[in-house]
Amino acid sequence: MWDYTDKVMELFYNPKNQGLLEDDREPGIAVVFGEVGSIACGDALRLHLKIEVNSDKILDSRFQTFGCTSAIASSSALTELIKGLTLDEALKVTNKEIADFLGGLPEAKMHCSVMGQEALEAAIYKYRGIPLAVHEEDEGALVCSCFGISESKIRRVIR
Amino acid sequence: MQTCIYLDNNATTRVDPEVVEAMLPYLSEYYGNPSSMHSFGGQVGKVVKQARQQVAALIGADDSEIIFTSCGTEGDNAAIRAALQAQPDKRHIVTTQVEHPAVLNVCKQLETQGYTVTYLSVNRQGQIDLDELAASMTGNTALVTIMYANNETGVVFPIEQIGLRVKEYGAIFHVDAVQAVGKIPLNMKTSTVDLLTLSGHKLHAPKGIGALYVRRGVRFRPLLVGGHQERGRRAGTENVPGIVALGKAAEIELAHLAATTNKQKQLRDRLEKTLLETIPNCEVNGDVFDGKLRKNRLPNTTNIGFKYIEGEAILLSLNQFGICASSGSACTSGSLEPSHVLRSMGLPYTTLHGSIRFSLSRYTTDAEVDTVLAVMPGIIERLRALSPFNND
Amino acid sequence: MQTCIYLDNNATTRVDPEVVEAMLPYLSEYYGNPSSMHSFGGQVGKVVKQARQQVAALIGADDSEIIFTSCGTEGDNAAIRAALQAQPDKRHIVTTQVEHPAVLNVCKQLETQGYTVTYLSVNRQGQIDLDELAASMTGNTALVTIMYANNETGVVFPIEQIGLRVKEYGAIFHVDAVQAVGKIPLNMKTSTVDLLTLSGHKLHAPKGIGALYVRRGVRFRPLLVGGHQERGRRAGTENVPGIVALGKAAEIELAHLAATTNKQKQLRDRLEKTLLETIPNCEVNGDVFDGKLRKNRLPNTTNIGFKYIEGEAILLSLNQFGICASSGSACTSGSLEPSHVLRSMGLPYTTLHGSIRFSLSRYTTDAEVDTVLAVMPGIIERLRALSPFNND
Ligand SMILES: Cc1ncc(COP(=O)(O)O)c(C=O)c1O
Ligand SMILES: Cc1ncc(COP(=O)(O)O)c(C=O)c1O
Ligand code: FES
Ligand code: FES
Repeated sequence: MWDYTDKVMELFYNPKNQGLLEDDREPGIAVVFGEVGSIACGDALRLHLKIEVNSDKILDSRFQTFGCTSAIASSSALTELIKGLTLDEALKVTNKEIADFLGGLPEAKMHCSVMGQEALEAAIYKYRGIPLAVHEEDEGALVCSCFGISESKIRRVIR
Repeated sequence: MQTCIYLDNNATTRVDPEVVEAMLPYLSEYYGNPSSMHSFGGQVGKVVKQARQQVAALIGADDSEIIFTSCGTEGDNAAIRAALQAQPDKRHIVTTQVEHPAVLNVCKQLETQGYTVTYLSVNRQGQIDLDELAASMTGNTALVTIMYANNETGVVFPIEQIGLRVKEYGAIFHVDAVQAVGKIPLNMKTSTVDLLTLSGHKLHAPKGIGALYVRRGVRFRPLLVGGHQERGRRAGTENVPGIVALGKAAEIELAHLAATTNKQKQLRDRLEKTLLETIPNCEVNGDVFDGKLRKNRLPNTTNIGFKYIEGEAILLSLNQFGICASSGSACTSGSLEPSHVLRSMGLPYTTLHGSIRFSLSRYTTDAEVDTVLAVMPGIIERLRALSPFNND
Repeated sequence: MQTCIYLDNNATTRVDPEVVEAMLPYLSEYYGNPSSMHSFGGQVGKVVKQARQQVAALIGADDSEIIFTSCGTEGDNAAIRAALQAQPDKRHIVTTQVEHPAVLNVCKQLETQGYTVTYLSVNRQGQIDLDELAASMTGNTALVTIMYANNETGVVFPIEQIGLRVKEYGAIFHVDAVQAVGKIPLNMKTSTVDLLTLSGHKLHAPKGIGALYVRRGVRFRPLLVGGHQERGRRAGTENVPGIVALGKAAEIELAHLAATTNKQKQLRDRLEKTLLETIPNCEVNGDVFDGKLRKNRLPNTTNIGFKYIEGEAILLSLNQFGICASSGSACTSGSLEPSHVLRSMGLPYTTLHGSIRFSLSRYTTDAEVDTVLAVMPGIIERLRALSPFNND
């Protein structure tokens, strides 16, 4: 049984900013999304941003998450944290800040918050036209090695 | 106190109040050691004997064939080690990819100790292939260890058909029947099984007690070595209250087996059928063929895959309504990996991560099933609305 | 119901009623599996954690150093196997001739598997010789396994002095403290012990639960392999009621250790002294020097040899008066061999067969001791009158 904080539970049961952002082609406004993970990995996040082009500010943000309780809560937390920030400021948001916003995450679940950071990076890089650096396959701390599942591409970004 | 609609009976069960009552005197007045030389201890020896008969009766065995253990895991470990020690020259083991970790991890360890292990595959229905079994057997095969019924899907293996092939090769046949005992009738007298594991807390006895059936004539070496308890086959002061409890639980299961099983099956079928009807994009994992459910499943278990969403999120949502279910087995539920059983069945990724097991007991009521049926569609809909894959 | 004056507390103890009360909810309402992913199971995980702290506190350990087992025998078996697996190159074990079968028979088995075992002798007082220990150690010594206190005589070994020598040789030090825990204060923080076994039913918890202390940093491999319970160090669904009970019993023992121990010692001393005074031709076995009793004994145990008569006959006579005592240990009491402990001490044949152990508990009363003192002289006299050796 995971020991989730009340904040995690609250954002899981009543997530803020779920869904997607339509691009209304408003002048001076850009809408992009970034994606990480896949259904094969067992977790995935699509993060949508509405950006004010002149100021580089994030006006709004929405998420769609396939994943566990903490992935959903982390995604929701991230959208809250980055609203109003400039893109450069948002890029500095760490997964630790996401976890702190949630009042902490169980150690084995810290990686669920990394996904948010990565999706944000993906969205901003896409907006800026920068190719995304390929992430090393990070083995991380194995939680269970008994079935030797290392051949699968399950993401293991821990802490 | 926090109660719940408990549909996680393959993880553990409620102890029958009659069982608690039966064991209580042995937690208080009758605390003697059955091996003691005084009649205060000796009187306790008698109830241990009675409990042994009760457990034997449930599986159609002789009471001399029953060894009390502390849990299913101990039974599995002891059986596998004993079978290998009895035939030190043979170095090959056959098992399946979908065993419980209590068998699978022992086999993994044995591979590092010079044993070769064949892990039989299962098909999309969770069933093994008897031809693959036959092809894997050699004169070097010491042991075939295959579960009676799978804890995650409830799929039942054709144990006696397997046993016939095992006997052709003179191997020892161990069956992990932890999920089968008390749910389907067993009769060791007419069986090919040599060693059979059961665990109390899966059949309304408490945790901390189990039993291992060892067919008369099968050589046995103890896993726990020490005093002469259990006729030298399991050392350690007897867990008298646990033994009495297991005996009583066995007696109750035997008396009600047919009736409770039928009722559970009806409830399970209704739960399963209605979920499939009211929720789009979901399917039963295990024992389905050409879209039709077949008959090789435990009466109390259903494992359903809900596409595009993740199991833990479903479990926590159910938890909010006081409903207890599970994904994977309890001992793997802390891990982040998808179930090895469902993976071995080749489930597509879309459902692999979103599969939930409901396991009923004789305490499950119609009203409880109704509650689950009432809340599940909303839970699935809400989580799917959050998912990026739903509309792909 | 048959009750008795129970002076066989080294065989097993009465479960404290508070302990039964503490465990009962986990036999009824709170039956969840602590590894489950719902809060009904999760709440049970919390009490397991608390019990672990309680057990750790009793022996001055950290709760991460406690593994729950099913009994003392399992703890001994697991500790010995783990210590050897951690050092596969070393093939020598040091133990004593007076260990419990749970250690002795494992060592015997290991001798057939390529290990050399030194069985340290004991003197007439039941004590080992530290020089013999030192002389037996080599760089090849993987494990020293020595009991804290002997179950038959109550003789306490100088564990920390032994430990210093063990550490000089870089061996692992396992201590079977089944008879010591709850009877004498232990503190693992300032100890040389690496692995320490305890058993619930010897300290007023029920049968079927025990614990193994594993010092942080000591490599450990599980004996029972399977799921991830006990952080991968002991597979099998947790015996939650048993664990809660052991925790509560540990808490109670810790709170009352000094007081109850003193009281038991007084009663034991009175029993012993008066028996020696009122019955001719008898003597205390263990920890006696030049006719004087020394201080290296458990406070609750006395083992007395009555010349010219046979133990079983004494026990049966006592049984007639509702008094429970024992000769040898419970788990060997079915056998006809005289105790291996007393034989190792070199007792003369005249007393070897006529030795009786009285072991007290905090439930033992003055009145009970009075009864024993009242009936013993008559019993011994009657049996001696029947004996052909009496007048030799
Ligand atoms: C010194 C000693 N070690 C080990 C044991 C075995 O403990 P258990 O009966 O709980 O397996 C006992 C008691 O039987 C004992 O007295
Ligand atoms: C099929 C199967 N085998 C073995 C076990 C292990 O039993 P226990 O938890 O009693 O050790 C379980 C349950 O956990 C099981 O479902
Ligand atoms: S998103 Fe995979 S475990 Fe949390
Ligand atoms: S055995 Fe690996 S998760 Fe339980």
